[in-house]
Amino acid sequence: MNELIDLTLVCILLGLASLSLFTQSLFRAVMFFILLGLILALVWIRLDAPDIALAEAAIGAGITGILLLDALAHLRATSNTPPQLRQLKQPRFWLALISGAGVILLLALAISEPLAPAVALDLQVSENLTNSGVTHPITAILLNFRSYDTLLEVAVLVLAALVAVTLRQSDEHPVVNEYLPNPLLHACLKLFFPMIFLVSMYLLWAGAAQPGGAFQAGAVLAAAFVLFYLVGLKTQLAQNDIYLKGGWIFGLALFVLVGSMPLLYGQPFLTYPDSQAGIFILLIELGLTLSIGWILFSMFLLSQSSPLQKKDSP
Amino acid sequence: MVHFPMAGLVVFPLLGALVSLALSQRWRTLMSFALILALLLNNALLLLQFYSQGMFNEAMGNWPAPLGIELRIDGLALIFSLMSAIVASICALYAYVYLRPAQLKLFWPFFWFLWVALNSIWLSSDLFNLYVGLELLSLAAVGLVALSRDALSLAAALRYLFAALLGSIGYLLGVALLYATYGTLSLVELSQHFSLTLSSSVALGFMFIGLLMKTAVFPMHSWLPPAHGGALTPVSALLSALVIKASFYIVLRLWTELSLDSAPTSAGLLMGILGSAAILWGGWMALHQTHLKLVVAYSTLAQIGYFMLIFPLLSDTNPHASHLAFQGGILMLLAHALAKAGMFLAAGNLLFCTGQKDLHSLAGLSRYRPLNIFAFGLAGVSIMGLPPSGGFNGKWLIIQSAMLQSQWQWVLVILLGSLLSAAYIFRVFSYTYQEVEGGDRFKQPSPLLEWSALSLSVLSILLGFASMLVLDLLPSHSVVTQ
Amino acid sequence: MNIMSLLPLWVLMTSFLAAIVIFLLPEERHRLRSTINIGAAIIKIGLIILLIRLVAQQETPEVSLEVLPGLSLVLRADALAMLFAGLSSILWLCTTLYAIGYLENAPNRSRFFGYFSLCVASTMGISLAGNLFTFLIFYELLTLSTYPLVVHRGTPQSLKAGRTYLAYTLSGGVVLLVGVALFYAFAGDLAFGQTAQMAEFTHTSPIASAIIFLLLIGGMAVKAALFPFHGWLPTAMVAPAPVSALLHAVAVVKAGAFGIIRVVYDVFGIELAWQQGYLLPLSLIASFTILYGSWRALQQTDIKKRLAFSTVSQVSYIILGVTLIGPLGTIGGLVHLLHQGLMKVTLFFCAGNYAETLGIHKIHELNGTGKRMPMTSAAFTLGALGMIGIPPVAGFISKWYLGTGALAAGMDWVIWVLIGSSLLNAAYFLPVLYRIWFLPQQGQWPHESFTQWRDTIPLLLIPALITAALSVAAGLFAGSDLSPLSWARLIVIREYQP
Amino acid sequence: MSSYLIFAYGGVGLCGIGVFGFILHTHLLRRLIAFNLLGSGTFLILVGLSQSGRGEADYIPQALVLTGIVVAVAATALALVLIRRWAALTQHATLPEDQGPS
Repeated sequence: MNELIDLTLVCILLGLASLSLFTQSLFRAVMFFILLGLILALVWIRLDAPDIALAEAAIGAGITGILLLDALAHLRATSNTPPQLRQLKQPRFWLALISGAGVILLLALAISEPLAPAVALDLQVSENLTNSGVTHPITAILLNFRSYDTLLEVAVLVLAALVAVTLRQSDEHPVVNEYLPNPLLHACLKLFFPMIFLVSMYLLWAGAAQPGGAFQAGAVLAAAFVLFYLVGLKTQLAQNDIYLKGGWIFGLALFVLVGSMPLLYGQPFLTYPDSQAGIFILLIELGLTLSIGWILFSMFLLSQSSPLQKKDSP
Repeated sequence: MVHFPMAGLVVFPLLGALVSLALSQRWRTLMSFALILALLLNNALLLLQFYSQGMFNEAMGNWPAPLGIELRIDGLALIFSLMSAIVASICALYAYVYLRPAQLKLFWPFFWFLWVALNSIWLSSDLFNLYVGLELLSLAAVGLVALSRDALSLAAALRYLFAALLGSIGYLLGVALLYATYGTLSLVELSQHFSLTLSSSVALGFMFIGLLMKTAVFPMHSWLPPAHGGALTPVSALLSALVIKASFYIVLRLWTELSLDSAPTSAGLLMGILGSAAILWGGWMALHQTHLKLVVAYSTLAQIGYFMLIFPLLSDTNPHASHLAFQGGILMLLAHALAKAGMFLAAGNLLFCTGQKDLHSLAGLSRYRPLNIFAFGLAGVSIMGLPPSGGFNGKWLIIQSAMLQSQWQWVLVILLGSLLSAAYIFRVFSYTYQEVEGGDRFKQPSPLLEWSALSLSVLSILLGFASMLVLDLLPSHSVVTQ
Repeated sequence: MNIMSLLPLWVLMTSFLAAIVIFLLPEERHRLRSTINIGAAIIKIGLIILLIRLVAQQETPEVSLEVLPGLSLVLRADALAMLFAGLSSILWLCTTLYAIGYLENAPNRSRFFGYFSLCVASTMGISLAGNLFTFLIFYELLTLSTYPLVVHRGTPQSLKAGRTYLAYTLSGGVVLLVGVALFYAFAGDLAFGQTAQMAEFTHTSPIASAIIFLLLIGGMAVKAALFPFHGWLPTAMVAPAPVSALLHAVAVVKAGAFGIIRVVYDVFGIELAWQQGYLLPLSLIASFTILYGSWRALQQTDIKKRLAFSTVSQVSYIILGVTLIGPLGTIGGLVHLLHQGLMKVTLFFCAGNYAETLGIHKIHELNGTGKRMPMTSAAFTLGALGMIGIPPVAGFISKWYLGTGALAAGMDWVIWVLIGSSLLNAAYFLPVLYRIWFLPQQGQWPHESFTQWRDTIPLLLIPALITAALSVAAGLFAGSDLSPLSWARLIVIREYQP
Repeated sequence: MSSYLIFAYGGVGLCGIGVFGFILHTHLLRRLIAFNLLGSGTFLILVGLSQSGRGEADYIPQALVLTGIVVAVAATALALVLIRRWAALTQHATLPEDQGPS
């Protein structure tokens, strides 16, 4: 029975994937893609990975979807070439077909081999969990065992925001705050904001013991910021370069600082002091949540300021 | 403080990135150069540490591999770290003078993130950590390409981004398969359990395709010339000299650590054929460009081909010859980093002098801006592989290795490639030697620009005399081939 | 390691450092540049004299640096090295003086003298190289540093000549590289003079040895302008006269010829090369080149072109001498390396003087120049007579030894080659001399300058006179201990009686 | 067949479709979607396959996928910024070499 559900899920997954690539309308393609993200969240739950499910829903489907839709609105005016399934004679089609089929074939062959992992890393995780300062293994991995990965990953996020700011033209008019004029909505959202904020903080706090953590919390926070922006409150903060960039690097800076301190005491980089790991992890996660939320929000914000301008055409 | 020099390689550039984002213009510059000095010093300390205690590992967060991530300093990592320190410092100096203040402001953080990524890749011995490092590197590089913000560089950046993303995913697919098969991400531990089964071969295949795509190996190269040729000059230098080396470095690491030299020779042969095609195609295309920086960019394509020739020559049947190829490859990589950075900077100076991109506009420069032509020429000597230069020494070792293993086809390719490279470099020269009417109508680049280009070129020549200093850092061949 | 053993390095460095300083000097610092250049040349001659004295006392100062695993750069002063180094250092001084005069008021002098010195530095490296690897490095460096000199004028014609030059020399370089690489891969890291090991290798794998010989000689034959690789030499004549002098007399063709000497004597050893039958084909090619070059020279109407083909022919005398087994032939070949240099440089100086002073480039324009420029013409005459082989000029000595060497080696046919080429030499030089001295001037000179001087300006004249005097002296005092001939004898004694 | 393995095969399918779309499409936005599909497929293989080898949840690959998702989002966001800028400058959503003879 379970297998049937799984198989159905896989079929839906593949069907949505094909649809998102090959429907005529780009808008519908994006919609199918977002839908795919939600189905993926279900799949992750079936895979016993609630953390990923949460992240997939919030980040994978949520943020990516919003960004794609947002971009789509700006791309309307471009010469939109429909998907070219009809161009069967083109060498490109055959190249694509052969590559796609080749990938499937090779991967299928590879994963059909019986597995006998030589190293049982998951045992090591559970053995060392008590020394990690948190009880949720994924948080322990992300912020303690493999915190170095996470450090670099945050740098990747900052970089992405940086590119966005690079491409913002200096001569562009500042963001016009096109907030929603409805006063009722305004008021509701104002009420909503602290709640969303609380949810975000809860996710962060919960991450120490159960699914959740800085990234999911950051994504929720970003949503809060977006709402905040849409109701037109204090977005001047984001216009100021110092606050903008300060917000981005806050988490990273905190991380580097906390990580470098042990170097002074003759400990390796990113080592937490004995028995206080939990506190430091929470501290870092707090910083990361704020920064991630801010970065995702400013990606959204910065993209607002480069509308398609016909006069730029060559 | 024993942990310091190694962690410094990551911490200092990270600090640089933070500082360049947070501080005002004057402090940004000041702190950046202070941190560059610190990094150079840090590298020197690390070298001393390596001399005194040899290869060593360090567990991040005090969690030893395979649970945690271990960084490793061995000869190879050290060579690449030193190489990036030298090239990056000089490029930064160049950029400081060359770029407009608005560009410079954006340049610094990208530059620092690039350096973080490079160092993290040189040091890492964890497959997934390498993936994150690669992504960081690619995004920083894409950002740098987009720095000039015109349509041409945007297209180049997009092309580059898509190639890089596809490459990363290929790599990650391989990592996924390897983890599922062996249950570990640590390269050291993997090498103890590794055997060349079907799924491992598929995994490595995906990883190599991804990495070679990021290295722009023929025929996955088409993104490189516009990106490297169209970027701002100091960026071109960084990209060509360092960034493409990172993914190649991972290929080399995997190949040697997983003892693929005992794999069926067809894999090595395939790498060699791709390399040969790159050498000939890159050289041929460079010969037919009309835009100076594109000549240099295509020359990078051809040079990547030389690096690929290491693989068919690494074999466990003849350890001596195999080791010669390894040493030769490292020398070539290093010489190319120095020479290509020097060449791009010199080319940037020449373009600055004329204000035009066309090769014809170079006429008369040899008379009025001899120092820049000289810098270009010295770098050219190493690129052509003529003695005395690091490029020649590398080529020599590879040829020796091929001869000892009777793989004459690579000798032939190398020689043809050398003649092609001589043809495209001297073609540039012959334009500069033309005498034209009208006197000195060229702009004069600042001495700092001229000397930074020249210093890199001179280093690539000096490497021809100091190769042993580099090669002594590498393990003897019994260790390389295990 | 004492100071003396570093001497080979210093000999190299005098011109190398001079080159660097000259590159860094601003274009307009002409006087300082000339001073440095001449100073360096004089210091070098002094150092060479010191070295020659050391070598004469059976010492071989050596400097080495390991650049690759088991592979060293070695500079070693042996007797043969000093022959070539001595020639180059003397001619460097003369050519520099000449070039200063020749390029007065010309642009790009900084570049010119910089590469000029670099070129001489490479020549020094070639002569002092202690193994094939070192030789290869400086051999390629020579190619690189002469290219800017060949294209110096920047005209389409000279750029084209530069391309031709590169196409020949770089291809030759690649062939040489393969040869040297094969040598190291299979015969091992042998220094010059370790011919016993090479003999052993040749006996175990004769085919590999023959291929190596072929590649090494083939690579060097390009610079030595052996037929059919001589095409670049006449084309490169578009370069300024001092460059031609450098290419023909001092550096490039001599580097090729010297390389062939090294390969035959010090890599393989002449006995081995003879036994393996490597030498006969080489001597046939050399003989053919001698006759062919002379024949082509006869057909030229341009002075420098005629001289260029004359070089093609004359350099092959050296090669011919090398291939004649036995001390006499060897002496002939070695001594001709020097003699040809002195005589040919004289001829090129004079050709340059005619061009600069009177605008003469063609042979038929030379009529009556003997009256206008008597001293230049006298120098030219001495050089030409030497080339033909008329005593007492140095060329006679070379031909004498070559002839007797051929007889001693049992290759009597070589005599006919010598006679034939001497007749041809006479046929293309004597009419020129006749025009200079005995025909009246025809109309105006094409482009006369320096009218205030009786002949031409001293900076152009004196170097020509010095080299002319040296070529006569080398012939007249051949018996003295200081002559090139006695040094060649010394080398030969050491070669044949190890 | 365990459900872990089924989803690993699902990941294989996603990868194949992703590669097919990535190469076929010239429209940059569609390419980006294809890249994301490829990424999701890879994540599924990573977790599904590793867990099918063990028969239970393995937190290491799950943590890796979390990192991977964030990196993928960052890359996607960056790509979108570039695409939009490109479209604003040229009115095209394809690269010059893919724009055909028009």
